[in-house]
Amino acid sequence: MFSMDGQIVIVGGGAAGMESAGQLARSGYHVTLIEKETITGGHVRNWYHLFPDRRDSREVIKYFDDLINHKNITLLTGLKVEGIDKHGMSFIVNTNSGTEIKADAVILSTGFDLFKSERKEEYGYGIYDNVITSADLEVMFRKGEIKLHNGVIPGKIGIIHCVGSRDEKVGNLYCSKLCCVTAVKQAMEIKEILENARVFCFYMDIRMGGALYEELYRESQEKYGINYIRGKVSEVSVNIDNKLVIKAEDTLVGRPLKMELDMLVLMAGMEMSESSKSISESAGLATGENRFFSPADHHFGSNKGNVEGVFYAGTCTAPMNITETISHARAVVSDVIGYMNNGDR
Amino acid sequence: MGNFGFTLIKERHIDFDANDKSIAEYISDREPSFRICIECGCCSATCTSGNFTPFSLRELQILLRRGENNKVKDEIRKCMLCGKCTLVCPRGVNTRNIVMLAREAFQKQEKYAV
Amino acid sequence: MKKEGKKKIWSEYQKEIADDHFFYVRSCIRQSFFPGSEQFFLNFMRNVLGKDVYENPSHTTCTGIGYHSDIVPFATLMTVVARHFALMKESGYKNIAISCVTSFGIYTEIIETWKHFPEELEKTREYLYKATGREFDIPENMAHTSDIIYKFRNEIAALAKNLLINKKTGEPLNIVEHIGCHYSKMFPKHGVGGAEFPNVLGGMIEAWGGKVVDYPERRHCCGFGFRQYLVQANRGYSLSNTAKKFSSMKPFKADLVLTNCPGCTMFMDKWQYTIKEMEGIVYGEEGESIPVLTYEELAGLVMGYNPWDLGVQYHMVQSEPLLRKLGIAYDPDNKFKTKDGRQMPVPENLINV
Amino acid sequence: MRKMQIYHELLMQDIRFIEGLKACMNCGVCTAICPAAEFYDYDPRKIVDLVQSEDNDEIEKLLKSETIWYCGECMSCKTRCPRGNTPAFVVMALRTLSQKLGFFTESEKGRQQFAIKRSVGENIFKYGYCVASYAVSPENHPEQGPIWEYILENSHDVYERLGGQINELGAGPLRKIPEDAKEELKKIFDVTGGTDFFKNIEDHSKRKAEEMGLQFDDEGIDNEYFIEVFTANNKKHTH
Repeated sequence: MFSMDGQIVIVGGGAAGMESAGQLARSGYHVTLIEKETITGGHVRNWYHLFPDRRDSREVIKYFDDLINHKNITLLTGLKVEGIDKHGMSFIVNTNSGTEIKADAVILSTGFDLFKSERKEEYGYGIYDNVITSADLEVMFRKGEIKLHNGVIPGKIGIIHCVGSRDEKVGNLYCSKLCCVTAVKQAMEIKEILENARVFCFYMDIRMGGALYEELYRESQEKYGINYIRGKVSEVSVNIDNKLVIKAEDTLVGRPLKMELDMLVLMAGMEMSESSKSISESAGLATGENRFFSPADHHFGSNKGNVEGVFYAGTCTAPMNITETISHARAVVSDVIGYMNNGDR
Repeated sequence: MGNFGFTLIKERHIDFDANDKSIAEYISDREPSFRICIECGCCSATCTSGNFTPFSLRELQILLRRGENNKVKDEIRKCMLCGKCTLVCPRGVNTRNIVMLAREAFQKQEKYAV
Repeated sequence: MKKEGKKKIWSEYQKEIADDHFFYVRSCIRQSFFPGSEQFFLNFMRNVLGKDVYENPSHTTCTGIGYHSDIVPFATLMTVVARHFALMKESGYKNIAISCVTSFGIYTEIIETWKHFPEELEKTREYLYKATGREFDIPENMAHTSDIIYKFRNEIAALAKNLLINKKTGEPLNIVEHIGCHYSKMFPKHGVGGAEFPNVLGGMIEAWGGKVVDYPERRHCCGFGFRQYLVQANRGYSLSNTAKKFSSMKPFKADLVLTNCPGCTMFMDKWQYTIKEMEGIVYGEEGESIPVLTYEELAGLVMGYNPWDLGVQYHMVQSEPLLRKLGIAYDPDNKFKTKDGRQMPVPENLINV
Repeated sequence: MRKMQIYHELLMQDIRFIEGLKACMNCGVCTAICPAAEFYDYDPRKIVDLVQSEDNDEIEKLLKSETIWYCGECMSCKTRCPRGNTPAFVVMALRTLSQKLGFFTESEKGRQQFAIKRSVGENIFKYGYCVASYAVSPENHPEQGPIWEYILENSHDVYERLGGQINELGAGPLRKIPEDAKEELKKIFDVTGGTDFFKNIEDHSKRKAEEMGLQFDDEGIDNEYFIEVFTANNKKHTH
């Protein structure tokens, strides 16, 4: 029986890792939280405002920072977990520094990587100056200015949904779920900074599944005049004036459509993080067709791995928003406590 | 010029930037619900005119937004203004008023005169 | 535009191109309209590089144009191609060099089909044996002839007498490349540089001192469309697609259109003439049309071959404006002479004369 | 009573159809860049969507329609489809089926298959190539311009300088294809169904020519039906 003396290692100091660490610590468990970057916070730190309520991400970061500032938490940053070996009922967590950390239970909160948009070659990210990603746009929002590569203010901005999601060509058949609402949120924020800009979203389906998302979508049309065109952009090129020229089909009228844009924002999807691959291989953890960790059961065991004592929290199992990530991270706490207290397991 | 037995064909794509969006703006300024259409097709599904003809109010609204006015100006006269579309719209778009405003806007511009 | 991004893509599409011992198959369009190009290729490979390139006189059409105009069934096409593989096996070759982009696309499609549907491979073996008594192996290496010129582009650069530079201004020439849809759009990994930013011609242009011009309709089809050209009533399709490309290209002031596929070469050349006749529109500077050359013709010019031996005078759009920019001293009197120097009649109403 | 034909099942016998259509989500990337969609009233997305509906009556209409003949088989749609479909393969399977069932003669564009068979199809057996310079006549190809007429008038001298060996045996451009090679081509067509396919185009075209009251010869391109299908354009194909 480990009980409260046992060691719990949490891999990944983003939203899921920080939340589960904080909750376990408050329940009296000793937790080691390992983050590969020099600071915690993960992707949240790169975002400006969060949906649906447009909260400044810094508020969320502050909440997390306060949460993990706890005597029961040992925080190790700049340390990358390379593999996990199970010996009997305990684990050895191997890191890139050579340090081995013993654990009685491991929570993987290794998160996601943003899809590398240059892989959608036809959109020319990394080639055409004014093709940017949703993440690049958040950086501009934080600075409070949206400018083209040459410093000029863009007048016409396109947004492409499903970049790297629902796309066999890049091997991702799944929906990343958050890009649609990100597009809506970013479209509105563009209009807040650039009142006269015209914004066009190119979508296949608008998936507004979260709380208050559909309302946000409606608001974007009603108050901000955002235009939605149903058709996946097929290709992007540049003309002599360095304007982007996009081709799509306006599928609801059944005709090809051509449009010039000053700037194009790609809604990059979510992929299983590169850094979790070696962990998955070393510990024999199952992954799904979508390459994310495959939970033991989609209904009753969404926090459990196929290896006993390994648990999952957050987007290492599937795309999630921050609200869902926090809920998932709180749920893992209950599973881990159950595991730690159960002598014969 | 030479006769080759064939000729150049006009491009069929919607050239968004070349198109005149003034009709759409006219409607949008007077009937803001024009903007919140989600192109679901309830209007055209219930449409009396669309029942036995290819008339599609959903399509016409999109074409207006794209500035494909010449494709709309005659077609939109086929609406009988029965207003069923307005009753069924899940977003509460005043489609009937949009039709009337579109006709009004076309009438006001000489280049769209019938 | 950032070159680094393109380089990154190119690094991911580096196909393996054999170095020597090629079984060569001709293109019906290239040999009919640009025979000097095929001749250059063989000459360069055999006599300049000393490579072994074998042409079996018994090889035929791949029936690709018939297949893509839907009169030749897929099973027939596969078996005709299998016959070429059989000739290749019998002559002891394993690397195939294909002179036509549509053939190249078809060979690739067939081999991919055989991978996905092995029963089709077996059926093809049976058909071929039944029809001809021949047996075949799938080639170990398959290259379009432009792949091979690409592979040896630096050897050509080393022998260059005329770099792709405007002799008057010292600036690199603006060159538009047109890859041809069937080269890599179906199977990007089989094309140098992939489908979106192919580098097979771009690599030659840069190695020989020119500048590659990107333009919005760069990837668009030349408009051949098989049945859309073969039948007169449909040719508006073909013509209009070329017009679409050239209108998009015009502001970029290209000095030359370099093509990969023999069909595209023909259409981008001949349609400029037709559009000029029909509409009075030209796409080059100063009332001129833009010369369209095959990569072999361009390689020949770079290496200092006599342009008239390459056959550039047998296009509708004449190349003199380009030759002048390159500073190539050509002999106008030699242009329409026979192999043994006899003067031929001089054709009238050509473009850019 | 004629046995009911399930066209979707017939299409499934064509491996290009299996390869070309998995499941379409109507995103329109194919139509967006389709050269045919740019100039004809044509939308490859709609074709794929219709075929995927498996509506037999609608597929029959499609097989008899002008629509399936607009594609130029550039295959640009294959590069982009996020579901790994190839709309052009679907079209190719439809065209093959339309010809097998004799439906192709119901449309102006479909009837053109006869002209292609009589030109490209015959070239294959006559010359061993789909296209041969001597088969590209300036009368039927005015767009080839004065240079083409010139080349044909001076073909020996022109091709000789460029290394061609027009109509001679042995390796080289424009060479004569040996009779035994052409005989093998013919046998391949016999064995693989190519010959039957040609005959089927001929038979249905002959029937159609009679129906249309046009003169039809069993050979060549100098007959009313050929000229009709080669040149007819009812101008209803574009918008």
